[in-house]
Amino acid sequence: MTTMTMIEAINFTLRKEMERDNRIICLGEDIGKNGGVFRATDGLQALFGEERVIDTPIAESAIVGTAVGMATRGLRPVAEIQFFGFIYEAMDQVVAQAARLRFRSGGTLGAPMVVRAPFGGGVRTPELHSDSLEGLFLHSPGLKVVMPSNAYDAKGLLTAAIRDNDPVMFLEPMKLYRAFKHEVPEQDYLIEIGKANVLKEGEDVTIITWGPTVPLVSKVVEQWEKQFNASVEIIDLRTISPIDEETIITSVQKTGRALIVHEAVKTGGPGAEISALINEKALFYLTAPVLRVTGFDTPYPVPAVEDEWLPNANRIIQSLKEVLTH
Amino acid sequence: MTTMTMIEAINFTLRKEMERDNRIICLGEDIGKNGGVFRATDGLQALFGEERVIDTPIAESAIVGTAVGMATRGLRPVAEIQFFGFIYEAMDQVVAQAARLRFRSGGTLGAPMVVRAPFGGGVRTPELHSDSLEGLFLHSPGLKVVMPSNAYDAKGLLTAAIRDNDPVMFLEPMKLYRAFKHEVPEQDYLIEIGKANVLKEGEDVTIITWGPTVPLVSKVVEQWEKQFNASVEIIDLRTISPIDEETIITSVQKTGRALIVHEAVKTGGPGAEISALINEKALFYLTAPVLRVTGFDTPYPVPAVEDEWLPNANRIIQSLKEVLTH
Amino acid sequence: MWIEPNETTVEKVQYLDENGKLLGERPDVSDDDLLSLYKWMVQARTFDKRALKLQRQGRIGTYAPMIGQEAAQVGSAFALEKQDWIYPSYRDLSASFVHGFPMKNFFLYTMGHLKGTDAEGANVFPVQIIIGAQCLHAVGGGWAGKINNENSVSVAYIGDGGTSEGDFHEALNFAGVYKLPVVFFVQNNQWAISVPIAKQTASKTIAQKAAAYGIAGIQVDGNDALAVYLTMKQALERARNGSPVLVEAVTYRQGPHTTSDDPTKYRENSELAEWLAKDPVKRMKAFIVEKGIWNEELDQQEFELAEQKVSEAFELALNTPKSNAKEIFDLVYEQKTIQLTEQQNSIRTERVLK
Amino acid sequence: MWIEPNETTVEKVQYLDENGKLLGERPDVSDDDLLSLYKWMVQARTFDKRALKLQRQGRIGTYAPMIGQEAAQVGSAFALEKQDWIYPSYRDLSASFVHGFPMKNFFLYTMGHLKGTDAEGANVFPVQIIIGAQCLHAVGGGWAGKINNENSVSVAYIGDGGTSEGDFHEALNFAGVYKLPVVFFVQNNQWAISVPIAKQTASKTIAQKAAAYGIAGIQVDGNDALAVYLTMKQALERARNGSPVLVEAVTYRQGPHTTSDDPTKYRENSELAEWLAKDPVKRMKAFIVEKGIWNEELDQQEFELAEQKVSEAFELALNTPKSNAKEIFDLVYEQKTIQLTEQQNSIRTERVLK
Ligand SMILES: Cc1ncc(C[n+]2csc(CCOP(=O)(O)OP(=O)(O)O)c2C)c(N)n1
Ligand SMILES: Cc1ncc(C[n+]2csc(CCOP(=O)(O)OP(=O)(O)O)c2C)c(N)n1
Ligand SMILES: [Mg+2]
Ligand SMILES: [Mg+2]
Repeated sequence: MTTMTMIEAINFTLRKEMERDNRIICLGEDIGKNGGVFRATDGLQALFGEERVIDTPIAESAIVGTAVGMATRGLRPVAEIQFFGFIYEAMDQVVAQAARLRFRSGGTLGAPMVVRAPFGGGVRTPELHSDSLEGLFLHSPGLKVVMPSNAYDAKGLLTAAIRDNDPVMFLEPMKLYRAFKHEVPEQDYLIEIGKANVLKEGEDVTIITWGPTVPLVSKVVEQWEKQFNASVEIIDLRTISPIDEETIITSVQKTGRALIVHEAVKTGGPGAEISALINEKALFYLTAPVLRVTGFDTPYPVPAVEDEWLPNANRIIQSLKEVLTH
Repeated sequence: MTTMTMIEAINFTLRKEMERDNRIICLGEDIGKNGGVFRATDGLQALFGEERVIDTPIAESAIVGTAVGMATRGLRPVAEIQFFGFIYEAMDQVVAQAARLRFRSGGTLGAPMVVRAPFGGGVRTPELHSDSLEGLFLHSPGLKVVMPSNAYDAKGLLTAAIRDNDPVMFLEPMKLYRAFKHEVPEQDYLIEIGKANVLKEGEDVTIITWGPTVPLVSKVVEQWEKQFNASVEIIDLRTISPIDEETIITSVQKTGRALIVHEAVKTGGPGAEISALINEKALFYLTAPVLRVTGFDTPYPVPAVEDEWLPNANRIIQSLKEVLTH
Repeated sequence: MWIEPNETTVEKVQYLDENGKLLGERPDVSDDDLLSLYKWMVQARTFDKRALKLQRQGRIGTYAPMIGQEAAQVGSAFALEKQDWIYPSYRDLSASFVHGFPMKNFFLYTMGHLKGTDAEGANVFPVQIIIGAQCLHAVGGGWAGKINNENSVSVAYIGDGGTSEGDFHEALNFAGVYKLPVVFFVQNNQWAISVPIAKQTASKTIAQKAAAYGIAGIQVDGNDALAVYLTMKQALERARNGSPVLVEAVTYRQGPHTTSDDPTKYRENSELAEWLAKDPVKRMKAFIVEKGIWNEELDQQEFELAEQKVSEAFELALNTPKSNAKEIFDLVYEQKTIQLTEQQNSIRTERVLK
Repeated sequence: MWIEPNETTVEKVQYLDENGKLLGERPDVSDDDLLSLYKWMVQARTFDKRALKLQRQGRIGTYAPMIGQEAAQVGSAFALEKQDWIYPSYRDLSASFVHGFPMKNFFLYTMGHLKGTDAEGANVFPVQIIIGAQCLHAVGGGWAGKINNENSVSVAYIGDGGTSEGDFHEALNFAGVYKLPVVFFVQNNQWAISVPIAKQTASKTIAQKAAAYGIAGIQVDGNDALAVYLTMKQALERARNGSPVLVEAVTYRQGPHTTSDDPTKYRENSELAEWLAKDPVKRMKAFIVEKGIWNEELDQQEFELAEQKVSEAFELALNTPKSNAKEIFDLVYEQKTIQLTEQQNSIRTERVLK
């Protein structure tokens, strides 16, 4: 088996899938010769030509809208939005067009397409490059939203996303692109969309997290589990929409305590939905309030203060303590 | 005192405010001679001229973006989005520009502006005219989101929105435009943004709702309270962002039961945040799971089935029963 | 040096004058095609009148009449090949009918039925409500057609008001850069609800907007079916050869914007009167009558036939079982999520209390 | 009849040739102004070099160099009146400096400070990261200026790539319809990150895009400070009189897109070499030296002075207390919500564990 960084795994997967299925087209800003600003599509244009790896003008609505059009006419586009914060420009095409196409065509058309985008904090970017906006799409029926936390998941989830017959948002935590190497099988495998991954089993509290905060949570738990004298279960959600209710509820019914960690701002975010679900389906198992460690309810801030803004170790430890001692 | 429909109250308020403060400018599609597709701005252009009541080309991003520019240079724009479902086209200008301007200018600029838009179900509209999208803006820091459920509130909230120094989304339930008349004082009054209204006190369960579902909930409660032999507290949220935590928590601490009713789709919606808040701050007062009666997790459907899709009386009664008998 | 506003000269293509008299040379169109063009226009007008009546009777929902725009819609769609695709807006019914969209399903659409956009195999995209969005779908569709060597052109139908949207711009720009087989067909019917074209853009014509994208543009008399048809033929040929084009059909919305609209609030009756004199159906009829291939009797028969087809379509729509709320959960994803299954199961079939 | 692609003739305005020789007549610009233009360009280049160095040393964050575009930025901003507003993108530093934005604060910006966009009273909007969005703010700002009789023009700065965004289109269209005092100043530096202008639009020039909006357009040699300055004077006058305009300054991004970019991945060195020969700073210097109002010694002094100003600005930035996380909660609304107060209070000041 080879080891890869997450960005290598994404690049490898795109290549493999494009080799397998020539209906797959990549399009986006600077993805051709330049190979994408993070090199996710490095080398693909040289391999597959300018017809299949398309540098687009700067127009996000057009990137997604064009992909919708392609998807309905026999192609399987993989669109890149250079940074996820620019998705606002394409909001109608993502949420009102791609997501609703199956519905509005009475089931006669579908939009098998993927929208990839890097996002996430801690990388000292200019504004609107780091925002975690998965919550907006969780609230938008017709989309699937997935987010890998490591290279292995990136390959399995991206493969599944590309082969899915519905539009999938594939969100790539920038901070993890080159942070770790993992073993990644070269052969074909899929990670099922809609299924969470119980990263670590535990008895006393469930931490639900995804994407960029997964390694952080793992590290904190590793370092603090003993000191807290508690056994922690960690769920890597992998798919934000549809949420894997079963895994979450089963776990919380066992542990009776839950902590949700995400980078998106707190209010109205995905953590709210998870907490509400737990309330709905496991209320009487709870021995402590479900807490959320998240980005604060401000715009994503400037680099000077982002480490304090993000759900960092201090904040996770603090909330874990609260949940456990309630 | 005069009685007015909600649309009359909105029209009246716009006129009064424009008379009071000549920095107020209205802009939007068909708001001039035509007076808006619902007549919200009827007569205003004749009164205030084409310079202050502006018919724009069809470009929602431009309507909001232009308003942002105006707001930073001494005007107080009130922009109309013809139907709220078209806000996706203006998402960047609303969420990334207007909402963040104070923040990104280091506090040197603000965007005192209102975005008005009709929305809501039961009116047999074409697609994307009925969608309840307040949840997207609840998750977007820097905005305020208000929603009146009657003519009196419409005037007080719109006045407050126009005078607020931050961008406010003022969402108008179409179904209620002409459904009822209420007493509306002609003189100046404000309803504070961020404060919910306890419509009816009760002891056994709290129903939290807003906008189009308020009259429905009131009616259901009126008809069924006796049969359930329970006393129901009804909170009309009035402001979706920022949420009035205090009113909600105080009520639930008293009743121990909560039901949330909204037209927005369930998953990741505003009801999730309210449930999560209750979980966080009043968990041990709860004697039943917090339930949500909402739009289903599908695109807003075609007219033939919208009555079943919407949180209707049957569904509210059913869930109320569940909450009460738990 | 300054390029002054509106310095481009734009010459409108016209074959028939307002009375249906041929201007200049006889174009190379067979009598059969002339008659078909006219018959489709009769069908369009008949459908429109009936739909208006049904709406007034409360039997169908909001309706956006196409009266006055029959030449633009029929003329353009009649020029298409079967493998071409159209991407219509809410008003482009007759273009859709000409290209094979079943009238019955449009009735279903106005009745709020889930199958109201089903083209039953015709290459007609679901009608677009969001102004401008369809232009991008046409670009993507055209692109796919090019990659898949379908020899197929994609036609985006849009109104004058729609040209103000960002999506319109982005679509034309993409098509220009990648030389895609796309025709942008703009029906400039002078109004976008209550906003006249002069308040929509300072550009003297819509055709000249092509200059911004390095593509060809043309303006055509949109009430002259012959001119529209022949221009569209050329436009399609250019597009088929990889040169996207912008066509502006100058026409007029004789009716209200939709059945919810009251045009007397914002426009003068005199303007309508002027345009009624240029009515496209009347004009085409005069031409074929003058040509000796049509007469009053045939005309009456044709209108009756058209009525009959509309009645049949409406009957079929009426007899189609109403959409059921349970169905919607199956239309969100290819495979239903557990959340949707749970919600589907929760739906009761009893009458909804309001 | 067909308007063929790119049939508009566009003539580029130029005053100086590549060697700084005057082409044609002597323009009416005072020696003082000529020297000021040059000195600002020196300041710009000096700032740019230092910023690059500081970025390489890890003392400031990502930086988008403006080298090669000094004439376009300085020439355009130097033509402004104090009451005019500019709406810059991330690369328009020297335009901002000329219009009064403090260099110190731009250093703060690159250091991720909350006050990095504070113009301290100069009419400079916070730099825009979202391509195209600033065009609409300029339109709204210009509109307010018109309504308030400020006699003020709003200038939107945008790149060639930015012209592809929907917001660009919507902005020009609004300005055209309502005759707003706005100048859209496009620096066509040939590249949008790795995408050359030919892949950005099929339009031969950006200036000709004005035709789509019924406004005037003009193309100017963007490496010729004199041409930019004089053209911008005209543009501002037109705009001040209620005729919005589009100016295309043809220039070149000599450096990488930003310090994170590696242009050798996508462009030829030979292209850069060609454009280095047209360098705007060199060209202006040759002109004023030839004119006898400048010499090597003055030049050296000027560069030293510029260095000194940059050093001072950087020192001031360094000595500005770092932004504190607690501050952000006060910048979201005029009045803090209870949620924000609670969150602000929850912030601990201890070192962040990672
Ligand atoms: C994005 C969006 N904005 C606004 C509307 C509301 N609206 C529906 S039709 C219309 C006017 C369209 O005018 P035009 O493009 O000229 O087409 P016409 O109706 O004249 O055929 C408007 C503003 C919409 N449907 N979508
Ligand atoms: C809406 C949006 N899309 C994409 C980007 C990413 N991006 C930043 S700069 C840039 C290129 C801009 O090119 P151009 O407009 O020519 O300006 P230049 O950088 O050459 O000055 C891109 C694609 C962005 N910041 N915003
Ligand atoms: Mg129109
Ligand atoms: Mg550029």
